[in-house]
Amino acid sequence: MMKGLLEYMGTEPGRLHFSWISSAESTKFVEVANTVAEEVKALGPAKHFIKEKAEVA
Amino acid sequence: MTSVIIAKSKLNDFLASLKSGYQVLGPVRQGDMIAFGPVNKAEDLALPYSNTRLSIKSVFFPQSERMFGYSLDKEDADAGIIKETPKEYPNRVVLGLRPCDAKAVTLVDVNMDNPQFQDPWWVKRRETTTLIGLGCEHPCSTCFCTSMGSGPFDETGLDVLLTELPDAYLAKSLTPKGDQLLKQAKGTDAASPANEKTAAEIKTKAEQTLPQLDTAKLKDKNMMELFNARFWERVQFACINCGACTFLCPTCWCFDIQDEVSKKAGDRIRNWDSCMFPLFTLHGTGHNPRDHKVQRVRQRFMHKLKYYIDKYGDGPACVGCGRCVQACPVNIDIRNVITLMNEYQTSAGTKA
Amino acid sequence: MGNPYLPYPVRIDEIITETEDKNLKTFKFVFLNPADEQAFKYEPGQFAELSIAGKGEIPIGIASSPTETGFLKFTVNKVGLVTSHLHNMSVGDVMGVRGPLGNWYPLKELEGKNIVIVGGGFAFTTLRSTIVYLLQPENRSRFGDITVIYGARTPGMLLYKDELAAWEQRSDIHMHITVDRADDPTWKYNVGFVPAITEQKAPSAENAVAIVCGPPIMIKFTQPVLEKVGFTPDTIIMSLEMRMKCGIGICGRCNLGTEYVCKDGPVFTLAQLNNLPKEY
Amino acid sequence: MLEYVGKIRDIARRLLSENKVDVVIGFRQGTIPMMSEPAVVSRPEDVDELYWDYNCGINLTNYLTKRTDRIGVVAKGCDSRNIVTHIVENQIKREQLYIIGVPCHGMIDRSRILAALDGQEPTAVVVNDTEIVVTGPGFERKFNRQEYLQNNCATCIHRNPVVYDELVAEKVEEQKLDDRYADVKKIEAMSPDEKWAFFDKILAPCLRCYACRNACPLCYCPTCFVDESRPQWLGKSIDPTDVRTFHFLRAYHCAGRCTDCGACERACPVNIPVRLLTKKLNMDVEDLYGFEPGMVPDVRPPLDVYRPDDPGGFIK
Repeated sequence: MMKGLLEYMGTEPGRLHFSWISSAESTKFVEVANTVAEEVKALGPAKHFIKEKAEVA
Repeated sequence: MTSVIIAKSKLNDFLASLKSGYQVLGPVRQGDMIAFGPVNKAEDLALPYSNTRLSIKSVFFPQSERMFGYSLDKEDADAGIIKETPKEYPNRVVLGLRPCDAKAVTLVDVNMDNPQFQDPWWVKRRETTTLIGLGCEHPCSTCFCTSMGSGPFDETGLDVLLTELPDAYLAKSLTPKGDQLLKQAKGTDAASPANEKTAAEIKTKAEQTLPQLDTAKLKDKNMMELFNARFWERVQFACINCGACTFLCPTCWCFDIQDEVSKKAGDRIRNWDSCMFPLFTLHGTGHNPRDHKVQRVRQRFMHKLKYYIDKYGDGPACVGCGRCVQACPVNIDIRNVITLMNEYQTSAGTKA
Repeated sequence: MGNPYLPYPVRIDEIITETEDKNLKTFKFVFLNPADEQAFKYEPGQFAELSIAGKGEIPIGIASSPTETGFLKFTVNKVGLVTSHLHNMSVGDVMGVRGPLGNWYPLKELEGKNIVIVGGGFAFTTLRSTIVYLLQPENRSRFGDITVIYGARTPGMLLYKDELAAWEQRSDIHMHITVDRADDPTWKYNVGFVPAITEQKAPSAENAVAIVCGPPIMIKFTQPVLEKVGFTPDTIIMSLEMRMKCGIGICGRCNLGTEYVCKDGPVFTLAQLNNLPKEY
Repeated sequence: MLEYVGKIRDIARRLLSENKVDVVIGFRQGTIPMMSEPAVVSRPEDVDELYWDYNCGINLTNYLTKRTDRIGVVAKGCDSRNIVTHIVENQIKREQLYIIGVPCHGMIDRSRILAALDGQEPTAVVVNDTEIVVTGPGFERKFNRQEYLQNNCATCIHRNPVVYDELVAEKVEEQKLDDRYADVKKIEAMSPDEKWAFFDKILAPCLRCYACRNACPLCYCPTCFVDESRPQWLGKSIDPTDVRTFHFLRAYHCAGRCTDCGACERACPVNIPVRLLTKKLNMDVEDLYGFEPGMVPDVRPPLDVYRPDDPGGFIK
């Protein structure tokens, strides 16, 4: 639901991932981490929900 | 002081000449609302209009404003030292604000620019801004300016007052600043006595449409008895303690100061705050002197309608613009509260 | 025109842990620019905003006395965001001080009178400033008797223990130090709450003024005792605490009716407070 | 709905004089057109203050939170669902309440009517079966009632109270609607950049007055996340990232609890359609959990409980 709302507001799908990995599932962890990294890299640097300096007067 | 005529057909000439010396702001359309924004040509102005949703105050006192900046980089010799943020203060004109807003600015001046302390940002912006007001030929039904010491053609705080005539605006300068502006402006013609007469009639007619609320007795009430009055319980019930009334109010000036850090640098920022919020008075210890809604609602009205009057011998700190009446989500109507306060029987005397 | 929101840069020169719970520390600051010290002219009872870049500001009573030069002292209780950060700072760190702010104890007008100082807990800070000021040789002669009643929860929670001990030895000041309870068998002073000790010692109200500063509960119970021994509302002087931001009467949050605690206070007589909303 | 006024007053008078309740919470007639004021009465002789019309869009459940007395409360369909939510979340006890149920015809949308009048000012607004008749100095305008209902009322399928002790009138017919989420789907069809720009635009006027939050009966936390200082979750300025974070999290805290009563949107002083966020979540809750908040007592909201069969398609 949170992912849904974030994407609804304009965050790119692929920016946020959820996974359930047991501490014993080392291969799964590597796989998921690689997939996440690839997908996020493909999207390029994030431009949303990043605040460098408050945009105020 | 001079009066000139600006023909509606020459409004663009007038604006063009203003733009050579000033940034021009005025009521412009922003979505469903009218707000103060940059004006480049006459067509940008959302005229005729009743009033802007938000008051003039943000022109002098932005909702969020960077006060200071600092470095937190340990390598930096000045790390931790708080420094002024450089700011520009171009000459500006606000064209077409309503007289109640200008009156409100003078009421806030008393707080921001007092003999002991001067708020530098407010003072600087006040100095570099010229206010050209537009009289209200058709006040709203929620307006009660004439009851609050202002009026649809009130000149207080304005440098120039415009009165809309059928094909022109009669512009009357009220201060040396306004005088200078009109002298340098193009698109103006001499005003005739007939123009002045028409304007005077429009003014009288507009004033007659406004309701009269009695506020005369407020200053003689005993502050503590008014504070302890039972009617506050009834007034406060509906309040949801949002900040709509205070943020839209032209005379509400309260603010909060916050530090924000990003990486190795930070800013000290001030933001509008509201006496409606519990956090406004919450002590670090958890104690809150205004913990209950009734205390916060009472504070807002007492501040405007009693404390201000007693403290400065002026006021009330309300100009009757009606914004809070229009915007309160639960219809708490300051006009009723004024009457409750004004009619409440207290023993004589403000202070014992 | 100076910017009244801009703090003076200062360096932390010394940090003293005052109490056994380590929640109270005294910070000694020196100004980075000597000219700022000249500009910072203050009176006992005034406060300043301690200003930490990245965290914010916090109003704290000035614990040093104007008769002490070259530094400012503040005793700070660890409560919120800013004070917790301050407690973690070290000697040599740079921060800001903004002030002096507010009014002060009207000591000039009290010359020739007997002074009764009643304090509790960590609110003793501006009272310390006052005592040091009064005991200064050229000032001492201008005042009558000086009586101090100061209490804390336990002996270990008393502030300025060395100074208290020194004042105890003097004949020109009557010290009544008390604690709520003392497990320490060597404790040689009073045991009991401040209001009770005040009643017991019953300082004379004759030609006297009481300066009271402490937690609300202490003030609540001390006030009737003082009135019982003859102090009138205009001879009881109190200092208030409030949430503050600007410290100069502009930001609007600390008012009691018409009065801003930061600018018109924090020092009020009980007579004044009796005519203001009790929103403190 | 003016015919409800007499009935509400009769019931309130009876409850108060028979000492069945300590207070009755309802609405008082507004001081300006298309507004009304939540009000409380505690004496039978004051019940004539109570009123009901097409402008009672504020949710009265907001006034029940943590009260300890016995309360008669006037409740339309959505209010009654929030009462259920309040009972489930332990904010009030059913035994304390005497619910005066109001079958609702939908509230009229003040902000859209004012926008349509474009600066003309209404001095009187009369609503009949099909039309909203607005009069002001020198003008009369008629609006189609169905078209100018509050957006949430136009898509409402629970106009009748779901829980009540007494109804002020016969139940109204519930609306049969094909698609209640057309506005949400329109946004979903946009590209990420379009979505981002769309929300930038609608959130731009936000003042952070928190009227949306405070008008909401779900927002009863003693300290809201925006007011926390340790840790401070977000900045307090009107920086667009902070504003968006506030709206995102406010909406998310209502997920699975929101009855789409529309009080938030009605309360906004700068006309932000904040319901576009909560409505998306309502749609998802319906799709994923088949749940509608506030319909059944004793069922906790879906995000408040874990079930083995909870949808997990998003987990890799």
